[in-house]
Amino acid sequence: MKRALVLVSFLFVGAFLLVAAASLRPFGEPALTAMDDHFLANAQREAAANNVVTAVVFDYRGFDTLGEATVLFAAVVGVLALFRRLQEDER
Amino acid sequence: MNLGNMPFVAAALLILLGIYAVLFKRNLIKIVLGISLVETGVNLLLVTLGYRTDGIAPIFTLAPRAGPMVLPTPQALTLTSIVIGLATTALLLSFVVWIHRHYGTLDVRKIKELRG
Amino acid sequence: MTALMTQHAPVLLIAIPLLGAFAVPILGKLGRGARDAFSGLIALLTAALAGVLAANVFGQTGAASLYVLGGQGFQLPLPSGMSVPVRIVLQPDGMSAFMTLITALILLAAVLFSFSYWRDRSGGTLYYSLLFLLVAGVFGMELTGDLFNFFVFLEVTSIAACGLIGFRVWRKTSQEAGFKVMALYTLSGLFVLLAIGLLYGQYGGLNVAYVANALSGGTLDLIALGLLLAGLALKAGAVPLHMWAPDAYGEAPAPVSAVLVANSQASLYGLFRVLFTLYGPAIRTETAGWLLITLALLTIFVGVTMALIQKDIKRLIAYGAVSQIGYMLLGVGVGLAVSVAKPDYGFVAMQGGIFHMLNDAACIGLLFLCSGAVIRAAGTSDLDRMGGLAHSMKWTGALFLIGSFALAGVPPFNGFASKFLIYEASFRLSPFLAVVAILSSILLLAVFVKAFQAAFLGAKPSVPVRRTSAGMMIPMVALALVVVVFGLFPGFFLDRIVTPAVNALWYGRDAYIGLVLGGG
Amino acid sequence: MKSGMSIIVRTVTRLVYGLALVYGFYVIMHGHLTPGGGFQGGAVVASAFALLLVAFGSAGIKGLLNAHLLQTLEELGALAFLGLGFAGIGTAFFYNLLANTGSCFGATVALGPNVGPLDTGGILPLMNWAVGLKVMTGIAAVVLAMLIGARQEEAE
Repeated sequence: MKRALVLVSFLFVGAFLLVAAASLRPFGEPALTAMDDHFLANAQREAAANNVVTAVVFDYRGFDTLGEATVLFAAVVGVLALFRRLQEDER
Repeated sequence: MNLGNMPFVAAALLILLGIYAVLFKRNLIKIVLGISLVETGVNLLLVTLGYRTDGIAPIFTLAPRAGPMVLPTPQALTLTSIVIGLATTALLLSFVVWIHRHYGTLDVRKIKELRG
Repeated sequence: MTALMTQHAPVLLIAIPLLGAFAVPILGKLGRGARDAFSGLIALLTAALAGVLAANVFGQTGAASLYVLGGQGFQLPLPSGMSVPVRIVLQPDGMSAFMTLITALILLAAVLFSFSYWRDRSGGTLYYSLLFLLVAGVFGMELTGDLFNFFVFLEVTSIAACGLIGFRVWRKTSQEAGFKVMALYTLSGLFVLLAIGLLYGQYGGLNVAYVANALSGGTLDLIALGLLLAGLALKAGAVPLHMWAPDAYGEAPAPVSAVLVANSQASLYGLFRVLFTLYGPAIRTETAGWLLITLALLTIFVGVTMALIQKDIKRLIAYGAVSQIGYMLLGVGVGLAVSVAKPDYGFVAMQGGIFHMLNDAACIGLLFLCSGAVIRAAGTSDLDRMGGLAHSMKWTGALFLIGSFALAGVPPFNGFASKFLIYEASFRLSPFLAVVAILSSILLLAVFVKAFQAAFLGAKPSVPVRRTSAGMMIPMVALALVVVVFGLFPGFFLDRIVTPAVNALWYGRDAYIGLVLGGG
Repeated sequence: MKSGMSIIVRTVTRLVYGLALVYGFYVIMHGHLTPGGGFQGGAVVASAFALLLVAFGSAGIKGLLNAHLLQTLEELGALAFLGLGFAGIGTAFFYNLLANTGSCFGATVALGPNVGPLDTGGILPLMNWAVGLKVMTGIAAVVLAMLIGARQEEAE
C-alpha cells in the first residue's frame, strides 16, 4: 500500500519533470538575455575582471557567494560538532 | 516535443534517477548517492539553460575569437549550488557514520525508532 | 553610527549574525565567559537592528524599501537605463519586517536560555555558531528580493538546522532524525532550485519583482509554482509533508526547537511571498486559495490527532506546532481564495493568519523552553515516567499552562486574539472551516491539559529534581509576557505591525514591482 | 590500514601532492582571469590534503595538520570574506571599491579579448584568496574529522 503510493507519486513527479523539460524554450536559444548581456558587456569595465563568471560570482552576485561560503562553513561546523570530543557524561 | 530539447530532458531523467534511488533504495549510502544525483541533475539543467549556440566560454583572457559567449549567470549559480551540494553530502555522510555506530546497520528498515 | 545602522539595517541584520557565527569559535577559545558575553552581544545587536528596520518600515506604513548589494548606490536598482536589475536586491516590506521581529524575539529568548541550558555540555562554541548561522539564514530568507539568494539562505538554514538537530550525538534518535531531516530539506531545497532554474530559463532574470512582472501564467510557470509550493510546504512542515517536523522539533535541544519554529515560519513566509507577490493575479488565486485551505485543514487535523497519542512531551508540543502551521495557512488561504474580489473578511482572515505567526512563535517558543526545563528536571521526556514536578517547579508549571492556553486559543492570551479573527473570517467563507478550526483548538487544549497533569501534578517525585535556574527562567517569563501583553492589547499591535504586513501582501504587489522596475 | 596505503600509493602521492598544491594556488590566484577561482582552487588544494591523509593515514601527518588549526584558519577566511563585504559599506555592502582605482589590483582592463594582466579585478582577487583559504581548510577539516570519526568506530 505504502509502496504503491510512493510509486504513484514518483510517476507523477516524473511526468511533471519531463513535461517541464519538454516545454522549456529550445536549447541553445535563450530568449531574454538582457541581464547576461549586461554582464558580458560591462564586467571588464565595472569589475575590471576578464573572467565574467568570477565577476558575477564575486561582484554582481557577491552576496550569494557569501551565503555559499556560509553554507560550507555551516557544514564544516556541523561535521566538527558531530565528531567533537564528548564529555564523560555524554557517551 | 522537439529533439532540440534533449539536453533538458536528459537533465530531467538524471533528476528522476536520483529521486528513484531516494524513494526505493534501502541503504542509506545509496540514498545519499540518490540525493547527489538529484543535485547533479539540477546543476546540469542550470548549465544547459545558459548555453547559446556556438558560444564560447565567458572569459576574455586570450579568448579564441570575438564571438557570442554563453550566459555567465547559470555558471555562477551552478558553482554556488555545487558547493551547497558538497556541504549537504558531507553532513549527510556524517550522520550515516553515526547511525552506523548506533544501530550497526545502514538498512532503513531497521532504523526506525522514530515513528508516530 | 545611527545613520549607518538605519540605512544599512537590512544587510546588517544578516551580516551581524554571520559575524557572530564566524567569530564565536575564535572567541570561544578565551573561555566560556567571553563566548557567552559575545553571543549575548550579537543577539542583542541583532534584535536592535530588527527593531530599527521595523521602525523604518512601519514608520512608512509598511512600504517596501530597497537595498542594492554592491551597487553604485544602495538604492539604485536600475542604473543607466537598464531594463533588468542585475544585482542582488534586499527588499524589506511590512511582511519582511514583521517576520524579522518574530525571528529576533525567538533568537533573544533562545540565546538567553542556552546560557544556562547549555552550560555543562561539550561543543558550546559550535552550538552558538550554528545557532547564529541558522538565524542569519532565516533573516536572509525574509529580507531578500532575489530568487536565487532566497534559495541560498534556505540552504543555510537547512544545514545549520540539521547540524543542531544532530548535535546530541549520543542519542540514537537524534542521528536518525538528523539524517531524515537533512535528506528531506535537501530535496525541498532542490525543488525550489529547480523552479528557480525554470523561471530563469524562461525570463532571464532572478529578481523577484522582475520575474513577477514578466510572469504570464503558462504551463512552465505553473510547473515552477508547483515545485515552489511543494518545496516550501515541505520546509514549513505542512501535512502531508510534515513527517520530518516532529522528529526535528523533538530531537533538537529545546531552545533550538524554538528557533526551528521560526525557520518553518520563514518558509511559510516564502510560500506567501510566492503566492501573493511573485504570482498573484498571474494564477487562478481561488484554486490556489482552496488548495491552501485544504492543506490547512489536513495540517490542523493531523497535527491535533497525532498530538493526542504522544507520550513524549517534546513530540507532543511538536505536533501542536504542526497544527498551528495549519491555522496560519487557513487564515492566509481564505484571504488568497477571495483576493480578487477583496471583501473585508478576506483582509480579516489574512490579519488572523499573519498575526498568528507571531503569537504561535511566542507560545510555542515558551512551551519548548518549558519542556527543556521539564526534561532537565525530570531526567526523562516520557510523560508516563514523570509527575509531581509542580511541587518544586511552581513557576515553570504556571508558564507551561499559560503557553498551553495561548496555543489553544483561550482568552485572554494572544492565541485567542488571532484565532478569533481566523474563526470569524473563515466562517464567512464556509462555516465548516470554522467548525473544524474551533473543535481542533478545543481538542488541543485537552491534549495540553493532559500533558500538564501528567508532568506537573501527582505525588512528589522520590528523586530530587533539578530546579529551573534563573537564567532559564528569564527568557521564559519574557515570552510569557509577550503572550499575555499581545493577548490583552491585540488591537494596538494589530494596527501597528500586523495591518502593514497584511497590506504588503494583499495590496503591495504593484508597489513591490514598481519599486524595482520604476513606474508603478 | 592503520598506517596508510601501499608503497605505490605513497610514492605517487609524494610526487603528486606538491604539483596539486601549486596548481591549486595557481587556480586561486588567477581566478579573475582564467577558469577557476577561490572555490575551485581551494578544492584542489584540499584534495592534495585529502590525498596525504588517505595515503599516509591520520597518524602519518600528525603535527602537520590538526582540526583545531584548520578550523581557526577557516574562520579567519570566512571573517576576511565578510570583512571585504563590509569594506564597501560606504557605498553599499559588497561594493567593489578597489576596481579601476589604480591602487592594489586596481588597473583597468582593455575591453575585449586580451592577455589578462594580474593586477586587475579590484577586490575580486582578495575575495578569491579569502574564499580559497576558507575552502581548502574547511574541506580538509571535514575530511580529517570524518577520518578520525571512522577510526573511532573501527576501534570500538
